[in-house]
Amino acid sequence: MKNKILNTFAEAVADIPHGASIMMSSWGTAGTPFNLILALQDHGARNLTYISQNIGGTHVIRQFPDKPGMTRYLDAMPYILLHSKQIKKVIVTWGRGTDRNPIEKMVNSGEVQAEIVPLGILVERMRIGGAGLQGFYTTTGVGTFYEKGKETKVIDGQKCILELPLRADFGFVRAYKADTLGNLVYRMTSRSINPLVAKASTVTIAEVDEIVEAGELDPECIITPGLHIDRIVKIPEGGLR
Amino acid sequence: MKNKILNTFAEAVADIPHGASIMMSSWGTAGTPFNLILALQDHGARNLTYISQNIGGTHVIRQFPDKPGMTRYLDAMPYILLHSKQIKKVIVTWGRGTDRNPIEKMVNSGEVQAEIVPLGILVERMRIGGAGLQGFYTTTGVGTFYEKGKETKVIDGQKCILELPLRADFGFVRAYKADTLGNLVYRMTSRSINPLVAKASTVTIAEVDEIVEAGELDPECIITPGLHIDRIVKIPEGGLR
Amino acid sequence: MKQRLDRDIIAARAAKELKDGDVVNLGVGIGTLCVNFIPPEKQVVFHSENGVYAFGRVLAKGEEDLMDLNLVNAGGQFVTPAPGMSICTFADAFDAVRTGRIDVTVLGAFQVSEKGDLANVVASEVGWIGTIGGAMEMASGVKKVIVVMPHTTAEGKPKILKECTFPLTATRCVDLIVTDVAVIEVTEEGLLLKELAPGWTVNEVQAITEPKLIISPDLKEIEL
Amino acid sequence: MKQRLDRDIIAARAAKELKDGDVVNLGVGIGTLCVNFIPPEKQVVFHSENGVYAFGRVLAKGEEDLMDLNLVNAGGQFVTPAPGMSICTFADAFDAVRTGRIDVTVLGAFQVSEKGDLANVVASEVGWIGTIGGAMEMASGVKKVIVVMPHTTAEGKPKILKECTFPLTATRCVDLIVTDVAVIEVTEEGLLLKELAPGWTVNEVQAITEPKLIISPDLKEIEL
Repeated sequence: MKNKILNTFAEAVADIPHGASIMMSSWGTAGTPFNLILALQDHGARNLTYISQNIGGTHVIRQFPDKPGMTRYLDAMPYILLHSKQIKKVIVTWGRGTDRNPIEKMVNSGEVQAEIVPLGILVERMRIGGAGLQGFYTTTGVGTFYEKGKETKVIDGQKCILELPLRADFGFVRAYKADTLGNLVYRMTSRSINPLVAKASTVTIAEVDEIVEAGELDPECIITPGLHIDRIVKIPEGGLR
Repeated sequence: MKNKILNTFAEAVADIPHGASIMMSSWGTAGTPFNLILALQDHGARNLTYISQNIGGTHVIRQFPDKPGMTRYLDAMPYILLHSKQIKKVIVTWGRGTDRNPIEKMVNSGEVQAEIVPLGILVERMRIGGAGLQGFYTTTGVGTFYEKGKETKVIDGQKCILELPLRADFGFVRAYKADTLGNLVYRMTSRSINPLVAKASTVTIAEVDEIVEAGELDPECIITPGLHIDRIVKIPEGGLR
Repeated sequence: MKQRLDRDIIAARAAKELKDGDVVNLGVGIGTLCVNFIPPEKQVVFHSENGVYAFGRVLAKGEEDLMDLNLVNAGGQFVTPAPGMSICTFADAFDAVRTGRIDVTVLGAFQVSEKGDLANVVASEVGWIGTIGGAMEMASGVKKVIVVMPHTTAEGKPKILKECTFPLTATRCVDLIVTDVAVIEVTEEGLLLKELAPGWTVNEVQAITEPKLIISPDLKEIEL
Repeated sequence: MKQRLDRDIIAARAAKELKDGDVVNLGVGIGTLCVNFIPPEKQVVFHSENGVYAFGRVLAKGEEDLMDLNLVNAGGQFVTPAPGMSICTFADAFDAVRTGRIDVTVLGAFQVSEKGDLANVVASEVGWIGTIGGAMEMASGVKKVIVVMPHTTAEGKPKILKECTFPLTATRCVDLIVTDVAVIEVTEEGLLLKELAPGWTVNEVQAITEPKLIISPDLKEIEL
């Protein structure tokens, strides 16, 4: 049997080279792979392309600064990879910086490139990347600034914008439980874009609360079939969850 | 509260006009909306466009002609709509006729048009129809007879075929349980293309084994969110299930 | 300076537009307050583009015990579950938006034009490096688009304009504008002034609105 | 006429190519028989494009009690569940095929060319109105494509040709051909004859194969 289970996050990210693209969810506390982000910072790969909804995701956390444990999450948000100068490009829908997040300054100084994409288009680009398709047409953004410089085509009388797939060399997934085949279930809105990331990445690494034997998860309720998952690490005692 | 529950299949299909397009799953016994098919035959709408994997789906059933109840399924397969001259066009991947299924003859005589599509493209056309998108590019079929007459484009060095969305005026869905909001769960491979049909249809009608109160299904395990479902009919005693 | 309606009243007026059985997406800001003004006899089902259908109200400070780090809305706020809740991915959630399965969205705006063009995203022209979010899909995909906003900018400039000067989110998408002084419908003929805040006159509203308003024959004081 | 290998032996030889941990899609026909020839120490996970990952064997006549009308493979045959089974839609199942997440597919063919072109779909040129199924995606998306088929047609004509005369399923996709007389690898240089059925000679196989075969220095009798 193929063993997908690794003991540490350090092992799981050890082969990520400089210049790699990384895709992950970042929607506040719900579904962000905090432990893999920390491991990637320790690992130190540079010139990364970061693909997610957000570069940061501090909005939830800022609402409730007194909630116990929140500071721990703030210190494991994707923007920490900006502080460690590991990112050369971000592809996101929310590009707003905050006092802790230097994205604005870094983009304005030319140190980091930013591609800002409407959220529905962003996640569909991930979906068709994960579907092995080469592009799609949408009417979203037609007649707006977003259309500028985009290839368009009239289909069935409607002007449409061509959008290209997003795939990543490595996908970081935050799930709830994995079985030994790599099947995953999530928790509530922590599902987020995690199932899309799993499919759109060449090497997909999942951090999970629990690992169970194949057969213990309900076949009807598995969200990500195991064939999309390459590596699984269980969050240890003291890890972020 | 909006009531989506109807008492009979006859009511559920009563407003389907001549010339309508109908999408449904047809993969043998697993996930075919037998009761809605029978109701549509009784209703009598003609000049229909039929969109499914199969026009028939007898392959499972023919394997086990002695299995109790199988004859009942044979008599409720989509091809019965060919016998009643209700279909003018089929869009499917399996176009093979059988002794009970007159599709070959009807197509060869020009009575029915057939568009035969590779299965992966067919279901993706349904998916993007259900996603409200206008087209997609795929490398499937490039270099084969399927490419003939298709619009192509080179993306990232690869020749791709443009495929257009499939949507239907009415979608027939076979599910296991519905709640009062229209949320659906399926059973095993009876899931089939049913969740795609639910999204790609303007009016979606579900036939189900059971209807429960909102809140009784596990939020994590609902496959089709209720907002895609317009009408629900519980299969009565003696109905096909 | 005349009294203007507060955020709660604006939200309550917008909530009046939501019908029994509607599936509704609420934008961050005044939009999310609407959930507090749904009478119990009316069932409105909330959808959020981060993958949740049928959720309840936004939790406030002091309700930390009820918060689940795994259950947030599109604004990243903690919410309660509602009966019949179902979870999906962001991609699945946008499928419902683009196919017209969402009945109403209530969202904020920088500017609205008299043709119903909406400007509410942050493109580089506005400031920052850009923040688009799901507004483009909502504005163009949802059946009815209600804008809730102050009638004027912090500097007192009109936000309802002949043409938007800010980058557009979508063209000809807005159906109704609920501001702190008026309720205005976007019609083929132009902007129809339907309701006024207490104490406000037609002329006073027109004075802070760039396009010429059509006055409804049924013009009345705002009703909740 | 020389003895040819039967369908079970062909399936057993193809099954030998499946490695521990492989995710495998089996085509209808000889392909589905492979599941009977996986030794217990090897874990092979079967995927089917109708939306199931990790299922067991195909049920036969006499096993009606084990059959679940809701659990079928892509050929519409009733199958058993396997530990770790998960269900998805057809669309999700093809995502895995096109992104290269399936390691091996074993499928039948009308014809294979010396460049590895595959003809196994029924287009109108072949007969009927057409039946394509999932073969185009499998042939072009799966990492390793194994064709299992009789070496010749019912009329004794070669099925391994310089160029296919039937409509192509996909170009340059076949990696290995297992027939009832030989095992042949498709290489950049051409078709490499690696194994012979018992009692068959190189010349006898070449005589019923249109393109010139390259003879492997390790040529041997077929091993299971």
